Amino acid sequence: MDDREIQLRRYKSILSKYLDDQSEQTLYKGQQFSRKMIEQKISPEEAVSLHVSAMESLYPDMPQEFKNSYAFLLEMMIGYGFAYREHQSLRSRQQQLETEIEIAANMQQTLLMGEMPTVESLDIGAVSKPAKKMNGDYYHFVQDENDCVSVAIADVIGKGIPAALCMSMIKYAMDSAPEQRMQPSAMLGNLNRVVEQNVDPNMFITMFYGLYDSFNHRFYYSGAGHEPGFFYNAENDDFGELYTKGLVLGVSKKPNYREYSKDLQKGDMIVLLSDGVTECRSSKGFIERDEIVAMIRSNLHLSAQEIVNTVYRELEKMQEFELRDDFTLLILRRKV
Amino acid sequence: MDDREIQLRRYKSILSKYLDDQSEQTLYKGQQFSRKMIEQKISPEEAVSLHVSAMESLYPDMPQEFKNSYAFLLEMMIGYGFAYREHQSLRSRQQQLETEIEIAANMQQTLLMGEMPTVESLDIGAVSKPAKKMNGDYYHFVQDENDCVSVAIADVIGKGIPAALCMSMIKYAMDSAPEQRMQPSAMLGNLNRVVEQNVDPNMFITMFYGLYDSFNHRFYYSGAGHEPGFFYNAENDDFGELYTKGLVLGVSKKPNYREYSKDLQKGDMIVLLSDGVTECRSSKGFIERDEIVAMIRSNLHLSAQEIVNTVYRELEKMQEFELRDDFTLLILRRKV
Amino acid sequence: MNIQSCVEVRNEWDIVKARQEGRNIAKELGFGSVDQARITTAISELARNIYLYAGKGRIEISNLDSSGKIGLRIIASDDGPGIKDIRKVMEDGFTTSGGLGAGLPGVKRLMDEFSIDSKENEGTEIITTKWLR
Amino acid sequence: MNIQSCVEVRNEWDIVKARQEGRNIAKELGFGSVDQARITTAISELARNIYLYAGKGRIEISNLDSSGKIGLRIIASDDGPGIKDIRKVMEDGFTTSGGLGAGLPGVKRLMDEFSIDSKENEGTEIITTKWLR
Ligand SMILES: [Mn+2]
Ligand SMILES: [Mn+2]
Ligand SMILES: [Mn+2]
Ligand SMILES: [Mn+2]
Repeated sequence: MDDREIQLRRYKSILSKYLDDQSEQTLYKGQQFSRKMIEQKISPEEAVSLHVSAMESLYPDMPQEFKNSYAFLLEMMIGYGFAYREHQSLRSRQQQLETEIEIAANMQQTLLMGEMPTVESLDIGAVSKPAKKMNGDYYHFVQDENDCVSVAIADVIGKGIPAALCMSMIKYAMDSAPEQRMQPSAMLGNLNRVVEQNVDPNMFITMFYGLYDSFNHRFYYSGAGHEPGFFYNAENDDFGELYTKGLVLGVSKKPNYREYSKDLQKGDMIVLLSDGVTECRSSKGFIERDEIVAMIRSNLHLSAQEIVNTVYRELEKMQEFELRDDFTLLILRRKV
Repeated sequence: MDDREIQLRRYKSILSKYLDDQSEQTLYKGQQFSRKMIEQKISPEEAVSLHVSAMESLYPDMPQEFKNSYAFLLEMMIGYGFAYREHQSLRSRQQQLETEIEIAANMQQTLLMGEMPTVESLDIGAVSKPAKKMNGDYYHFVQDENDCVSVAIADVIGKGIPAALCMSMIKYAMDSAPEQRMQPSAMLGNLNRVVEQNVDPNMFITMFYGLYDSFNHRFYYSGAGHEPGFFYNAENDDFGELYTKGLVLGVSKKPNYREYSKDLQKGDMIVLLSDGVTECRSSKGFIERDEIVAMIRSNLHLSAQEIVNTVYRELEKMQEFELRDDFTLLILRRKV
Repeated sequence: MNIQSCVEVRNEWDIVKARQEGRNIAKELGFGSVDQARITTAISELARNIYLYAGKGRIEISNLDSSGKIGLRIIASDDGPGIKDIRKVMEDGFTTSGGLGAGLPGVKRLMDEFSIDSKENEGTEIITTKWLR
Repeated sequence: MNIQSCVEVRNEWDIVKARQEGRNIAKELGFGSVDQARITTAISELARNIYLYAGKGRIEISNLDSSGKIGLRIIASDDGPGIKDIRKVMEDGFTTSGGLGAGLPGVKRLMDEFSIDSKENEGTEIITTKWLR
């Protein structure tokens, strides 16, 4: 007895049971049978043909009209069979692409995100989640021998694989200029040159670069068209904006990046983010920057890492677990 | 009258015509109707339900068994509806992936392959073709102010997106070490460190790096497990191998890369290639290195660029236009 | 909103029971036969998930009547291990696929509204609604 | 191999004619109803391609009997513009899809054997076979 005959027997027995009892129990069995058929990649016209054969065998004397109607139904299902088989073929091609992207995303993860600094004076938290598998946001901390901590956060305009390629470029361009770590504006100027020369003219990168000096607790920073961060003043319990002036990387040949600085007291916080955080879209519309601030404020008692995790989870939920843009949120808080 | 009602009317009229005449003509109409349904993304259970509604309306007094059998059939088709809707969603995602890969491949093209050197003493040809959209082979020429030409050729073990990411890393690692351009063995040692530290342990890179000194016409070179190139001695009209000893990049922490050199006379040639050239598989089996040499030899009267183009076209055809591996072939010939 | 039925899910029999309740309510509310089958399939998948991954839980079915719109709401809840990465579960799966089990994304597509809430070690609650057209 | 039928395709009526011939021959050879419908659909697609892209051509249907195996062969040929990039046409298409028109890859999957030969400005010949199991 071949496969088709075995299937037909089983199908016929469930169907005739249903015709007898019309019970939910039997329908459930039928559905489980259909699940199996799908697992065995039986196409929809084949499934309908099984039904037709079962009916013909159960009612050998059925009126000719019904026989003819079945022939018509089968004819119609062949088109669905076409689509179904195309699906199988696309799926296997896609599986391979997904595997490749998975590997590339892991590579990117190890490549881009280095170790978190451990400086006595700073409590640091970071979360970065790609909207799809590959991240077009980027952050990086470097701690030097004097406990100075540099922090970079960047966002490629564009997502997915091209953005990820672009990001790995930025990473190596930064690694190749260690002497510029100490000067945010020079760092951005240098990166602008790399991006301007090497990257597709339609691809732009926004970036914020800062340096925290643990000796005098001063934060030096410059920005290249990046989403402004926040500064939390613990004494006044007040959030302000970390505004910077400077063109997006890759637009102009010789842009000017202004350098700013901010002194931190104990409990003060630097909050850096990408526009994926502020452009979260909930069912009630875009999320306002004020709402982000409110979320952070109501979690101030937590550690920096716990704060960013909590904000991420809340925003993820508000968007029904579908990120529309890569999401990166960093917090640096002066501890002592 | 809503969409479903219009569809039902049309379907009913075609079906009842078929029940009357059972003609091929009407079946063809039915198939064209099903084609439209699929275009309108009507899922298979919806299509079957249309059939059921039409039958119930044509035969209001049909036996209860048939009504019940339709209910069972519908239940079974819901599972196919599941699969069908998943297909719709996968298809749109895949369309987007393909677009992304296209963009990334173009970016890679502009990123990796720089300008060809123009040195009076050298005739240079290069061809590099990916097996899929993105290239896991890499070559790069740099010409310095003294008309020294450095040449790199590399092959990531692995293909597709991860290999391409890896390649963009190598490119920036090389750019960041300009002072090592002059020393092939030091360049490979440095790249080995980068690969060893940054890349997935399962990803290896073979590389050949050389430097042509236009002043004394000497070629200095080192290799990291890369497919050996050829040296053509014009005076003897003889091809020899450019053998190098050295481990693939990323395997060992402190490998030793030996440096070799070769003096070129007028007409002498350096031929560099990736294993995609020698591992071409024709219907008669793998292509032997001798055959590549023979192809080059019979085109010696052409320019370096014409030679590599000709060899590529011949091998492409022998493989029935399906590359199994990325293909890169470079030629440097001393002109004067 | 009126809770019409609440089925404790502990074994496969209970899955059938939940299906039956859902089908009856859907029929009463005036859903057509395809939508009845879709709603039943959604309930089936949710109940199976509870049975397979949480051990036990419950399926609550209620009817909605908001400003003239009539709907059927399913609430599937359990105190099981919870879902660690909801985004992953809501992706169109390859691992599960081939089988019916497009799982939760499939349920979402069968219904009109869908929301999920889950905490590790606390449990999962899924609320999903289908409106009568 | 016996040529059973040869239909010149010039208009939509001819498509129906080719379908009818194919269905009859498939039935005679003993193919089941689903396979009959599949063979007919394949012929339909091939004839439509001729009608739409080459203007005219022909569909030849023959039966095969090789060492006990029985099969049905369709040869679709035209002297039309030919196909420029065969690799592209044989890829699973996105542009055509959504409609039935998985086109040639779809035909290939409906049948057991498939080969295509095409030269620009000279025409196209497709040979495809289904074996009786
Ligand atoms: Mn971005
Ligand atoms: Mn963004
Ligand atoms: Mn390779
Ligand atoms: Mn290779």
